[in-house]
Amino acid sequence: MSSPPSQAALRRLAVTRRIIYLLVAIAVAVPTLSDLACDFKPSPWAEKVFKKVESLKPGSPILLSFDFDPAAMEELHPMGLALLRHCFKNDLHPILMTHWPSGVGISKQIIEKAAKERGKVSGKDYVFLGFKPGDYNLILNMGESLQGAFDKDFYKQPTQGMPALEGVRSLKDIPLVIDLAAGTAIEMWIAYGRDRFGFDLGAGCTAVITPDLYPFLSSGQLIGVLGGLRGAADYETLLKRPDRATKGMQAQSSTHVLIILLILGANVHYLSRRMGAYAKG
Amino acid sequence: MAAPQETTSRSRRTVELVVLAVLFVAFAGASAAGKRPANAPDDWWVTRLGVVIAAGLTLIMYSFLYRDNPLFKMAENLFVGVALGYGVILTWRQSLKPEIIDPLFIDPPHLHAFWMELARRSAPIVLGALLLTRISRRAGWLSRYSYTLMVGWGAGLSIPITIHTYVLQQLKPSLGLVSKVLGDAPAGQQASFWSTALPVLGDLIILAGIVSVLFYFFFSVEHKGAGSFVSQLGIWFLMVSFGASFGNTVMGRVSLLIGRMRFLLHDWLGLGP
Amino acid sequence: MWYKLTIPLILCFVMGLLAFVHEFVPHPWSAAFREEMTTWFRIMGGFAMFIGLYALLHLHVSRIRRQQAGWGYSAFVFLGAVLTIGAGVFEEIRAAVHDVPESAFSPFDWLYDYVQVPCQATVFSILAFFMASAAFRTFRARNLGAALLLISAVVVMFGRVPISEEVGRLAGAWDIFPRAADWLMEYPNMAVKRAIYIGISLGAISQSLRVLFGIERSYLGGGS
Amino acid sequence: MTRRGAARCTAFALGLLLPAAAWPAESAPGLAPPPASSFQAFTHPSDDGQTINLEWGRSRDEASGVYYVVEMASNEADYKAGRFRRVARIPSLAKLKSDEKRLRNYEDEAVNRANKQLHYLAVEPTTAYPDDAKTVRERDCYFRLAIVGTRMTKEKRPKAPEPLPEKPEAKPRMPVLAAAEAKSEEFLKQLESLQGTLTKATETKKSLDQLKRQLDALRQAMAEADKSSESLGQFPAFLGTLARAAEAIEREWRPLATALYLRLVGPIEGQSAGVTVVHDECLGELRALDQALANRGPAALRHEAEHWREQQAQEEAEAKLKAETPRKEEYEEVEVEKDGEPVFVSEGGAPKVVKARATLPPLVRPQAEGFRAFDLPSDDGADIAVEWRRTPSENRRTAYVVEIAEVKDGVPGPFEKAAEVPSLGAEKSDQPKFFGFSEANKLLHCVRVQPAAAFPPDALALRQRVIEEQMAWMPADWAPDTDFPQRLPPLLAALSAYVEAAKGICADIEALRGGLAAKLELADKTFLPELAGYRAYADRLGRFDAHVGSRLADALKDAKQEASRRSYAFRVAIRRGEETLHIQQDNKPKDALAAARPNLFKWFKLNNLVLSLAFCSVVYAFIGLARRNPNLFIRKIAGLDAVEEAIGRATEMGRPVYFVHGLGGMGGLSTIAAVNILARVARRAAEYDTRVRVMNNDPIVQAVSQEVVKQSYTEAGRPDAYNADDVALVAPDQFSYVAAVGGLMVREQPATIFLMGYFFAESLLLAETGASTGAIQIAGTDSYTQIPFFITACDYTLIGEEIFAASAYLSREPKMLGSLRGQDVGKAVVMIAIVAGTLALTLAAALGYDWSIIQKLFEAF
Repeated sequence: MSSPPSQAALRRLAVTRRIIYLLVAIAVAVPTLSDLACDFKPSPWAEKVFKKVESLKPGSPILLSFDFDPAAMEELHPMGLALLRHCFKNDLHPILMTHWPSGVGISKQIIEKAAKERGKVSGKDYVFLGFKPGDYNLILNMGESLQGAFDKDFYKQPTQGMPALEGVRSLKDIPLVIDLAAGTAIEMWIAYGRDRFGFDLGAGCTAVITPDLYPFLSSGQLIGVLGGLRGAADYETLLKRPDRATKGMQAQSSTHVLIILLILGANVHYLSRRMGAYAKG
Repeated sequence: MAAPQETTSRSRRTVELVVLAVLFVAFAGASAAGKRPANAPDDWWVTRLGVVIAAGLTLIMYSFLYRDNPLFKMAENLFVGVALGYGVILTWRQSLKPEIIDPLFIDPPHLHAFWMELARRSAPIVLGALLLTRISRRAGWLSRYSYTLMVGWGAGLSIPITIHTYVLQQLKPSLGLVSKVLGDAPAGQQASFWSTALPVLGDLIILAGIVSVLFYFFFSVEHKGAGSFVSQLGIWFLMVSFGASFGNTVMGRVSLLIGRMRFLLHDWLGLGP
Repeated sequence: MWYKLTIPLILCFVMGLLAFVHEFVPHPWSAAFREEMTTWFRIMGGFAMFIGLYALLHLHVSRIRRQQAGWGYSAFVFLGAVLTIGAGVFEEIRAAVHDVPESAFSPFDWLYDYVQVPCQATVFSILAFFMASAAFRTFRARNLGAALLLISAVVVMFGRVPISEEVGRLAGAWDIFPRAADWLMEYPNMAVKRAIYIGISLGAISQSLRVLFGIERSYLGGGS
Repeated sequence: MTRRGAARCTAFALGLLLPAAAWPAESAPGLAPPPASSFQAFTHPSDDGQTINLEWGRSRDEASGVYYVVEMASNEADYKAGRFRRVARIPSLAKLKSDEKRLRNYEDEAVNRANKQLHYLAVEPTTAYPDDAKTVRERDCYFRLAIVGTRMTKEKRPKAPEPLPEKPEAKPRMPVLAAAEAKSEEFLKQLESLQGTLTKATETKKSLDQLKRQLDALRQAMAEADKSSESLGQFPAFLGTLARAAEAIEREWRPLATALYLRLVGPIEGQSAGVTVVHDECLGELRALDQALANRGPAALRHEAEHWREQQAQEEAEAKLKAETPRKEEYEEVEVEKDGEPVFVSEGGAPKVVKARATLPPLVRPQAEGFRAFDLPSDDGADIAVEWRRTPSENRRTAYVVEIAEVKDGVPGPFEKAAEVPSLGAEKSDQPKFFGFSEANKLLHCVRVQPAAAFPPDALALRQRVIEEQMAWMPADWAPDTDFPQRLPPLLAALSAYVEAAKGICADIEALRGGLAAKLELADKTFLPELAGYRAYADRLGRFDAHVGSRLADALKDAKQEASRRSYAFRVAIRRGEETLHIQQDNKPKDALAAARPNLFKWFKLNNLVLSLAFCSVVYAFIGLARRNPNLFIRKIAGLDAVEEAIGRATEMGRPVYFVHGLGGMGGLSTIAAVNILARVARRAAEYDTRVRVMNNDPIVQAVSQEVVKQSYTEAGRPDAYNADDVALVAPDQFSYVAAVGGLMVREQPATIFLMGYFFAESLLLAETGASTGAIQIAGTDSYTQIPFFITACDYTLIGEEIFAASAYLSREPKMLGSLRGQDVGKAVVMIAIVAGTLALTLAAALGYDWSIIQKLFEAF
């Protein structure tokens, strides 16, 4: 271990740090301002989700659970928007809910934006159930009776006999559920929802938790996953409707390259120093 | 992270204040520059004001990059407060009102229905109220009656469900690992050599990974001899997977930054495509 | 005291046992039982959330009262909370008095959209900067493990962004990097995560067991 | 060991040994046809008489580029003349006879094994020779088989035109007008439907009034009759009838009236609500329009409108042009397969030809024994399972029909069709969840029937009953208000005026403006108050209806359960076209009786139950054991040795040791573990006389830490050296915590930093600052997302469960120690299961056996 550095050294470090901050800012800002198009092949897991949604017949219900808050918005907002656009494009009946009180606002924004684009009507073409506490208890409850768990939707309309919920009495009647989550909600949906009531479960999540989902992908408990902003961009590409996420990919590339260069440079220097130390003995 | 040199001389302070003032002026100017689009709704300015304030808060949050500062602390606490208020109101709107007020006092068309509802809901309402006693120090023990019920339910339920989801469901594919490839490879697939060998290789890697990592977290035997090798293998696997998580974490954070940058440049300043 | 500790623990055990058993019983009773219980806990959930919110408020109150370091900032927590709750209550009343058109301006949503959202969304984006600087200053291949970690990190980071395909084209195989990244995720990473899940789940089960048998009592708060 | 097996095993072995590069590319196949003896044609014993089956042995040169070609001659003349038609060209690796479900012979494994070595193809002469489809089925058909190789050649061909870019969703509308138009249309619709309902209402009212008039007339008559009877004292019989009639009508009138109103007012309520909403939206649009006009003035706006119309026309024209004009041909290089020379299966020099004739086998009645109906095990008592044996004559054009009848005192009533299943599916073995994996199930068909679905309870009657029940609870003042319909006409007038207004909307912009404004005003005066009145009235009815709805749901549920408890009779028949044959017993269709019962155990969850109980008892036992013997062996954690040396280093350098807690509260396991480790650290530090500073962000954790540190100092015999300020509450929230701790680190430059507990995003920042001060860092957390940063920035990291192990190792707390041991047993079992299971299954697969039961033990339903 090296002996602790002097104040001067620390000051130098502080300066280098600010230079790096500047570099990052540039690496993000420049591509954001420029409008370079970038093409890429959607990842297979995203394609699986898309195909699944595509395979649903018009008018069939699809449950979307937006279990995230503004902290994860920048990643999951585009994803949710793309998903809902897809649902409305194929005239599915999305049923939107959230387990997070702080997620209600975003969910509302997203679904109302998507619905406005296609002139879809709440209660007729889609349902926004809003938020209820209870986490896995809520899921189990919906598994017994959806109208029992949410007797009114977010706009205070009774869900009993709502046209958009035609033939949906519980989770058992829903072919596909997609959970957009920033936390452990996906595992909750797998354990308490998918494994008991047998619907297909797709996931969209922040990049941070994407790697944790692969066991479920390989065991078939998840049909597919959209990982982070890239996942959203993949979906937009599949939907042929590029938007925020796709535009973000350039900045993503440049910043990643910058960080990679930083890591490599620093380590090369570090290793060479260590080699030198060995050489001296 | 806060800059090391917390020891800030007076002169430095004044410099910072000046810079701050300049920045503020710049900010105000930039915000004022946003022009009113034609045929905008008459509550346009409300939105615009919102965007300006949001931009200001965003910039204040970023000021943490320079150093932890009062403005940052204010903004942080402010949004904690707003989030809290939001939670309170939503819990009322979406949970307590529809679960307690409406079904008891609004919906029932006649008295009998009211009594039936009361009978159905009194128990959870009472238990819920008991939860509130947790606030008090003396009556706090009452809340245990509710807590133990909830926790007990959760615990009892979670045992078989965990076995189902995390043990059985995960074990089954792991058992079929190599044989799945060899066994009933549908005719037409098993032609080329590599189309068999590579998946088999991959499966073996998975197998080694699972076992070695499990063994690394196995504390009842000393990791000696072969054991030490296996646990070493486990560490390596762990590291590779942590690397994957690492890369994804970076990716996620960068995405957030991109989003905010878009907000600042497009929505606030109206720059770019 | 027996009614303060013993009975609650017994309740916990009985409830847990019922929950466990009903998982294995197909009879309609068990479904009815589950529906009843989940409804209960859904309703109780509302109160539970209030407890959580109260705890947070209480923390700041005490901080102000004790005048701890930076107690002044806690005032802003209250400012935010009061503003938002006020707005919410105002809207409740407005809705009660006369029916409001969808397009009406909602201060409650405004506070959410333009205060909570930007702050919360920004907080973690700051980390992007820190990651970059840490990448340069501290992420070292100190040993084989760390080296492996960094390598796979770089592979994933590069493989998941479009530019890797451009570079791949130059190299001849356009999808080599994405595929490398996917392979890392689907083979070694998957294996490790599966093992970790199995380990964690065993831990969770034994935790539940301890709770059921009253060996673990840390969750019992509120006066002793 | 079969050929395939051998191939796989070598592939398997080589896959381990050889690196990718070293393996040579495959050589092109030289073609040897399959053995002539094995090539034969036959009509399927149990088919629909449409197909002739060909089968032949596998050639040794099968590969991805190689194909089998089957040629056919439809009559002897053609055959003699050698006029063969190519009817199939299938890849040589196509499905084998063993893959053909309907050819499976469940009794005899050996046959199935043999089938793995045979190719199989079903040819339909009628489709091969559509020209003489009628006659070809009566004649013999002649077949010959060849194997043919292919080579890849490059070829130019026109590129497929890429699809036109899809149009933007929002269909082009003039911005200003669009919304207003849309609204007004919707508005129209709503109003019209409301009108419809209201007219219905008036009709209902008529019938009611009539009823009422009748009643009054009767009363009249009775009164008069009374009078007359006083005077005359006769017609008692007549009076009696009158009285009874009066009662009858009285009885009917009330429930009838209420029922009518329920049907009536609910819709009115809903629709009128909708109307008000739209009305508000119209107001909004009007405002927007005003705004627009104010901004640009009508003239400008009209101009804009025209301009916009032109634009639309132009765009459409362009789109049309684009769609019509053929894109210029683009060519691309594609690889196409070219067939080589076919090598025929030959016998004595000449290609071997086999002949067969498609014959229609008789439809065979499924056999009576083995046919039974029984309650579906481990279910909630909604289903009955009907099972019967597979029939030799079943094929893809036959189906099974299951019929059900209610049984009244032992005698089955009329039968109804409960299910019809294709006879190649619906095997009992398809539902292992309920019937297990037994081989015998493959010989049986099984269908699940829900009696409650076949004989659903009468919902309408139930509803009527519920309404009457609930009416009984309604307060006395709850009489349907009879002058309600009188208030209809004015409303209708207002509405029609309104509809007219709405119709006039889109004529022209000013008209739109003026008209909308005026009509809205009118409506606000006349129509809205009316509507308000109705909604107030309808509100209670609405709630009543909702209540009835929920009650009805319960009632239906009960009725269903009750229905499925009754006993039912079942019949099964096989059907081909019109021809239907029931399972018979002494020449009558055989009935199988059964009733559904709710069961008490889900047998398919047995493995889950066993595992749960086993694991729990192990853990419990070990906790008990640990109570009695607290020094159960746990291996030493590498990180812990580092603790010692790190503190030693701090002592040499005379710098403090930092112990940084995560953000977790005292409830969290990892925080508890962190405290246990803190005890050890403080102890050592006290012995070496080194200063320890503990960073907290949670008051409770701080309190606990103070206790622990103090105690350790006393244990070390130096209580005097303990300083409570060293265990400080640095800052409450995440980021200020980071900032403060970071600042301290930079100022005091500790020699050693411990980061223990549950961390969030702050981990990166703390670790980074720590490293930049050159301190030795030892981290430990179970938050896996943060571990990477610790590993790259710290010298030692306790990964995940290690931190619990470490704390158990130090604290020797029975419950942690015991659980740890229990979990280790669990892990051991899992490891063994995985390794052993995989080995066994692999071996089985290689040798061609089916040991999949090992895997099925872990099936999770």
